[in-house]
Amino acid sequence: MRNEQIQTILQLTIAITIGAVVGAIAMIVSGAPVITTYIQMWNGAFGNFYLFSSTLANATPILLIALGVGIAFRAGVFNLGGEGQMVLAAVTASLVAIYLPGPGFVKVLAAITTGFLVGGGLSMLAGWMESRFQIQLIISTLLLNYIVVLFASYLVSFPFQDRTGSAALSQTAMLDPAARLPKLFTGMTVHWGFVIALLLAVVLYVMLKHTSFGYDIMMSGKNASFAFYGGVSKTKMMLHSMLISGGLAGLAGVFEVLGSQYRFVDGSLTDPGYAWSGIMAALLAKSHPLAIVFASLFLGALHTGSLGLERNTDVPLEIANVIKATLILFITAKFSITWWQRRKKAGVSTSGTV
Amino acid sequence: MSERILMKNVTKKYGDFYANNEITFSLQDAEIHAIIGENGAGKTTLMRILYGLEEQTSGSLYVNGKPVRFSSPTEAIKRGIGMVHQHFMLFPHLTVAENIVIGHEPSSAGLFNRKKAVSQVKELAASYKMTIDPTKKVKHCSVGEQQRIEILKVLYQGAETIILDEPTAVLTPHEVKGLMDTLKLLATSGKSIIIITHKLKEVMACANRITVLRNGEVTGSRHVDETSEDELATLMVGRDLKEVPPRAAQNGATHLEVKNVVVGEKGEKPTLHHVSLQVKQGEIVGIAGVSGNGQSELIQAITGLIPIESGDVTMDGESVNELTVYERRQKGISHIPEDRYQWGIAKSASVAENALMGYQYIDAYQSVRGVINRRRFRPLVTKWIEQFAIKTNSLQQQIDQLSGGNIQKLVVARELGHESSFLIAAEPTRGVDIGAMERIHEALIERRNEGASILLVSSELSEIRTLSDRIVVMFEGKIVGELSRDEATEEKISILMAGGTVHA
Amino acid sequence: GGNEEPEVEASAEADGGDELRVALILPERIGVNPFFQQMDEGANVAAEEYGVSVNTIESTDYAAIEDNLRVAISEGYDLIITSSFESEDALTKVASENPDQQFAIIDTVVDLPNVQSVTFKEHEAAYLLGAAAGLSTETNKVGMIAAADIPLLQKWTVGFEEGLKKTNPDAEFLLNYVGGFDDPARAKELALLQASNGADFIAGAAAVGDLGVFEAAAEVGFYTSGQDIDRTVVNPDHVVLSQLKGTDAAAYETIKSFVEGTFEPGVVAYGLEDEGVGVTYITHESETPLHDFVSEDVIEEVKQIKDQIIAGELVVENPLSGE
Amino acid sequence: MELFDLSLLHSTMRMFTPILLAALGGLLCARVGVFNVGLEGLVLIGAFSAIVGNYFTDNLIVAVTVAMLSGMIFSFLLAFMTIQLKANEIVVGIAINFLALGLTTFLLRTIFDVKGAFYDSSMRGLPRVDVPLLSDIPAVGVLFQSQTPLVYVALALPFVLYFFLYKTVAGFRLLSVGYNQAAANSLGIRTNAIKYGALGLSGLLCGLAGAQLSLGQVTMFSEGMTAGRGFVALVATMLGQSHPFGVLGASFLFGLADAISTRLQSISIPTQLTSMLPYILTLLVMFFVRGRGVETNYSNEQSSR
Ligand SMILES: Nc1ncnc2c1ncn2[C@@H]1O[C@H](COP(=O)(O)OP(=O)(O)OP(=O)(O)O)[C@@H](O)[C@H]1O
Ligand SMILES: Nc1ncnc2c1ncn2[C@@H]1O[C@H](COP(=O)(O)OP(=O)(O)OP(=O)(O)O)[C@@H](O)[C@H]1O
Ligand SMILES: [Mg+2]
Ligand SMILES: [Mg+2]
Repeated sequence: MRNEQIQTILQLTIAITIGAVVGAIAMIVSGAPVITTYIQMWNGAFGNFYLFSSTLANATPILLIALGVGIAFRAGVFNLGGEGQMVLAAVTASLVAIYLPGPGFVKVLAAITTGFLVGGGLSMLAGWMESRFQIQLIISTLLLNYIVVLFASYLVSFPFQDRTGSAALSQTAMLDPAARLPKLFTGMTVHWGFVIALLLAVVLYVMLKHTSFGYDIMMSGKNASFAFYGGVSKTKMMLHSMLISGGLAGLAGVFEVLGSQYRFVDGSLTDPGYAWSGIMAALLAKSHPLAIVFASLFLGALHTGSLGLERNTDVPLEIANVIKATLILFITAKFSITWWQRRKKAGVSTSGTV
Repeated sequence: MSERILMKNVTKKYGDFYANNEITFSLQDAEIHAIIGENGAGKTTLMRILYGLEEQTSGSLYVNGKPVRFSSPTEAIKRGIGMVHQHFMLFPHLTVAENIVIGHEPSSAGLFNRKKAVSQVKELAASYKMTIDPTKKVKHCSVGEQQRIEILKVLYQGAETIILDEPTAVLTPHEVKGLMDTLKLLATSGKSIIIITHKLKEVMACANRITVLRNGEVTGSRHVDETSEDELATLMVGRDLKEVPPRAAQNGATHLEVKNVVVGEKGEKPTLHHVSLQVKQGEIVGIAGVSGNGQSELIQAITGLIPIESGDVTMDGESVNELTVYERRQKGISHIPEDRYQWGIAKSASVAENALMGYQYIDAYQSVRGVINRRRFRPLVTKWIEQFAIKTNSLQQQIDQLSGGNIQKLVVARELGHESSFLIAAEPTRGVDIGAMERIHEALIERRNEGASILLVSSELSEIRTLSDRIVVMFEGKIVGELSRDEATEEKISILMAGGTVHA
Repeated sequence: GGNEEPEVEASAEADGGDELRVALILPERIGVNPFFQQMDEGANVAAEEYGVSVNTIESTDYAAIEDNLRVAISEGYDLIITSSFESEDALTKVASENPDQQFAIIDTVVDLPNVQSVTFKEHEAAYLLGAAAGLSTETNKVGMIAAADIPLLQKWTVGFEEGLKKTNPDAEFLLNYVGGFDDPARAKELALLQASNGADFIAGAAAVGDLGVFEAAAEVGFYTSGQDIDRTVVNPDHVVLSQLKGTDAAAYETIKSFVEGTFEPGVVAYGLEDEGVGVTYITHESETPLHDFVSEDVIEEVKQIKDQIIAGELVVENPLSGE
Repeated sequence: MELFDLSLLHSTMRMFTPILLAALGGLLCARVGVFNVGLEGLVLIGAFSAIVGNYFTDNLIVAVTVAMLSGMIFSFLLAFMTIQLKANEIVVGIAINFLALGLTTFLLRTIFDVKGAFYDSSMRGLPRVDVPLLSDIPAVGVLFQSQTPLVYVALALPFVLYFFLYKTVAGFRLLSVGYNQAAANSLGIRTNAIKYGALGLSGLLCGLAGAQLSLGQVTMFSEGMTAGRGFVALVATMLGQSHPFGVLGASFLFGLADAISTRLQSISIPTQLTSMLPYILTLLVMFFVRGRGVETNYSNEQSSR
């Protein structure tokens, strides 16, 4: 086991190094100074406390979505619908937080609960279609994304559009200050959602490792027939894991609304590609909840780092994006493979979709 | 006769563990050479080395006197070595002919000439007296047919040496006989054959020479004329075999009852056709039949893995039809599945995790409700490992690193460990060595003597006859006959299995 | 503060290190929207002329706007200019937390004592464009390809339709949405569809999609118009008008006023009156000669409408503040 | 406006061509067991390269070839990363999407010195041609008039692919890799080479899709001009069960629904709602074609023991 971990870390280091080298080549080609560029990227992500906090803020939705995707992977299903689940949850949660009468904490709690249930419900719908009608989850979740994102856009462009102020954007009204998630530090972007996400990662870790439910999930993922034979209900597993998976994606959206944007703005959750980043983080971390925390921070840092690069240097944003892409490209590559391993694996087919 | 293959001082290490230790093995032209040995002795490993799936740590290989080293099966195939895997490497969606010719397809101008493939396969099969329909899809083929396809494939590729790893484990007695004939025919036409098996009768029936492995080493090599089943058994297990324990007289009430059960896809011919059956407390009911005649469906219907269309399954008179798999297990059903890889284990999980299945909800192994206490569970697994001599490095070892027989033993131990009132034992000794078979048989009889009901499904007639109090025979989804322990002769069972009738 | 202009001027000349530093934080990447490119150019011209340094920062997504604003503050820029509705929330938050920092926002209003807001009355220009289209059309069918069905674009769509109905109440107005800002292929397809339904003038309001509309025009021979800058140069035979919006001027003027010390909070609105918005030939000159499809008479007539608007005789409602 | 008319179909055919081409590319990947989420990026690269080729050589054949080659190069990158370096195919696919977007924007700036979009009125797009016999058929003949050659190529490709996959030896082996790679490997079939081939071919098709987009439908390049077509293609691949005709049908269905949703814009329903139509329809269709994910079975992961 020990050995395996060292192996993994070694692999990752080599992957990142190679990614960085290829990135450096891209910089040299485009005439950007390599060292400065990397320093600026680092600074952009961790240069000072504000930037670090902003990296954390950025990592929050990625982390939540990745935990969701990860748990689904563990159960053997590929939830590609994080985007839709996040958006639908965000829009309903913001409506609850705006229109539900009552004190602030009630609004917040109600919004979080609704968001979790809406995100989870949407993904359960896909799970149900798979277990009841054999409609492949991977397609249905992808399709539901489009439908739901359009629907959310409709809601905030028409019935629930904010008519105060310039009324130019498709967005809901602003949340009461009382109905917001507090920031961790004033003047910084990171909010309590991050802490909750961290706790959830730990909870999921413990759940997977120590509970019978977690055991059922893992075994369903490794061999569904075996789990079924052992008394694990296929449908229940599908629905429960999808509920959690979508619920977590939903929370990603809810926390963005309650903790950082204070309203639902059409496109603000889809444009940054949180959902794809979440999927990547889950894959990087091989769906291990604690490793997902680090993978999400890495991706969050990559994002804020490239923003910093854009702000502080003449290196164009496009190069920052190219470097980012290169690092991601190599991150799952396995460089430490010896010839022996390679030959042996050659007989085994690739891991399919997961 | 000259030496076709020589493996000299071959050693294979996994970490510190010697799977093969200085093994020397030779194969003559036109010889059938059997390799036997207990589970985990290193038989499969040795053959994987010969077939290029695994590379030896040290030692050398010679084919027709020339030194070789294989880094992939392709190279072994080029040297005329073919292997029939126990888990068939077939394409279920393709036809028989396509499966056989793939890699060497008859073609003109890049176009796949399927007609020619069919006729070539027909010819090839005919020349070795094997019957097979080349146009059938493989997913519709029986296990025996699939095995024939594998053999034909190897022959089609031009193999002169054929390795078969436990080919008979999944075959019916009739099919076994067919295979033996085929192997002999192949040998007379000059092919050399290596066969791994745990069944000494088969060894004596077809092999020219026998090599016995134990703990990764050769403990003996004999010509068939110079040895006996007993000697081989001793060489293998290192001790004499015991008798099956005595059966205590039992007169229990009906525990499990299957009434008029029909199973089948709508619009298709039912796979179970009004099947009725009872198992009493303290009784072992054996189900004999050529595989594919509804035994799997019957098991799955009882355990709740497939829904039934009509009829009733009851335990102690209460219907369990509406219960889930979990609830049925709660009620006291446990189940040794016929296919350990499909149902019995999760390959990528550890031995410990695989052992836990079914125990994860039991209070005794939970600290708080829903939280598993693995520390409390561990002694139980350790006990199983001892009891059935399961060869594993540690509980954390990934289970698919265990040899097939050892995996089987773990699955058997796990299901017996429930001490449930009703046990389905489907092919409980598939792939295990004779020593382990003895232990498993002993354990099953013990459960019976303690009053448990056991439904035994086996393609091994001797196993059915040794263990069962009553024998029912299935044919085409129906129960076509029932014989008491005393009246059941192999002959009578065989006739029923083939769809004939027996007059008592 | 930014009100000590003599020192500022002097120091800016004397020593590059102490020159005024302006951050232009764009809410999106400069790209498919010519609008931001123009703003960047305007700011750079001002920077050059007045010896200030301008750092243009593009935001990759909505959440990045706030980050960029905050970092700019911590890095001590003298003036932070941002733009568009997307930045409204972020700026409101950040500006109220940092009352000593000077901000400007172009294209929308943030009502805070340390923010200057510059707005445009695009609907007025759209109205003129519609009026011109109404007068020019021969088939009595006029179309428009808009980027997306979102409230913001009503300034273009509603203004245009009102102008059209004003001069030609019988004209049929065809309106299609591309559903995004980055899909010229689809915009072209929609334009072809409208043309096949008989529209002979189809206005583009689809960001980069306009290029697709222009192509369709060249292919099947209808007339069209562009946005923001004088697009008639792209293809004078088919792109016969262009609706203008002086975001470059806005950025330029903001920096200029800041350097000159006349910068103050409040709202500066650019309309037809001050030529902050307009339509080629009607309010602004064009490099290309007027196409026959839009006759001089039409231009004259629309110029009168423009005068009425400027004089306040004709009020074009801002569709966004209508409710 | 009529809901259906021939001009609608004519337009549908143009609009669905890039999707069909990319979806056929996706099919090839799926057939060797690779779930390629990088289609979007590959198409984008094709679109950009086509414009570069066209601008510098002024030769459409060269331009289209350049597009195909670049699509292929990036596809090989995906193949190399996943086959040689055993990287996760989804992560690599996503990275390729990012890379395509970043690289095309960057090159747009370096090569043409513009941001956003590149457009040059001197550039010629793909010619419009009629198909000799088909275009004379009454009524529907109009569909085969004045489309770019790539539209016809795309329509013919499913048949070609069908022939290739189900009639040739190479196609047969390609399928075998997807059915059961371990088994194919054990037979000495060069599965990796086949995967490279299939992925390369798929990149080539994505390049073609890009060329149709940037030289066929319009004659320009703009940042991110694929606008999600690659993902729609991915859906079409899956919906079409990775069968050439299935994919043809799925792409057509999608294109048609899309065109109808455009028509519906005129009856004052918010576009957000009309735009859902293609996706909802696709979802509904799945209730009827669910017959379990293709014949490729990822589950058939037997190792050679
Ligand atoms: N990859 C591996 N890592 C560790 N141990 C291994 C590995 N592969 C095989 N072994 C061990 O090597 C030993 C020999 O295994 P092998 O499969 O050759 O036995 P076998 O004789 O075929 O047994 P069986 O009769 O059960 O099939 C077993 O104890 C097995 O656990
Ligand atoms: N990942 C692996 N790497 C190396 N060796 C392995 C690996 N997995 C399994 N093995 C070894 O391969 C051998 C064959 O395993 P398999 O499960 O096929 O058993 P078998 O003996 O062939 O079948 P059976 O016992 O069911 O008749 C075993 O010795 C096993 O330990
Ligand atoms: Mg073995
Ligand atoms: Mg074995």
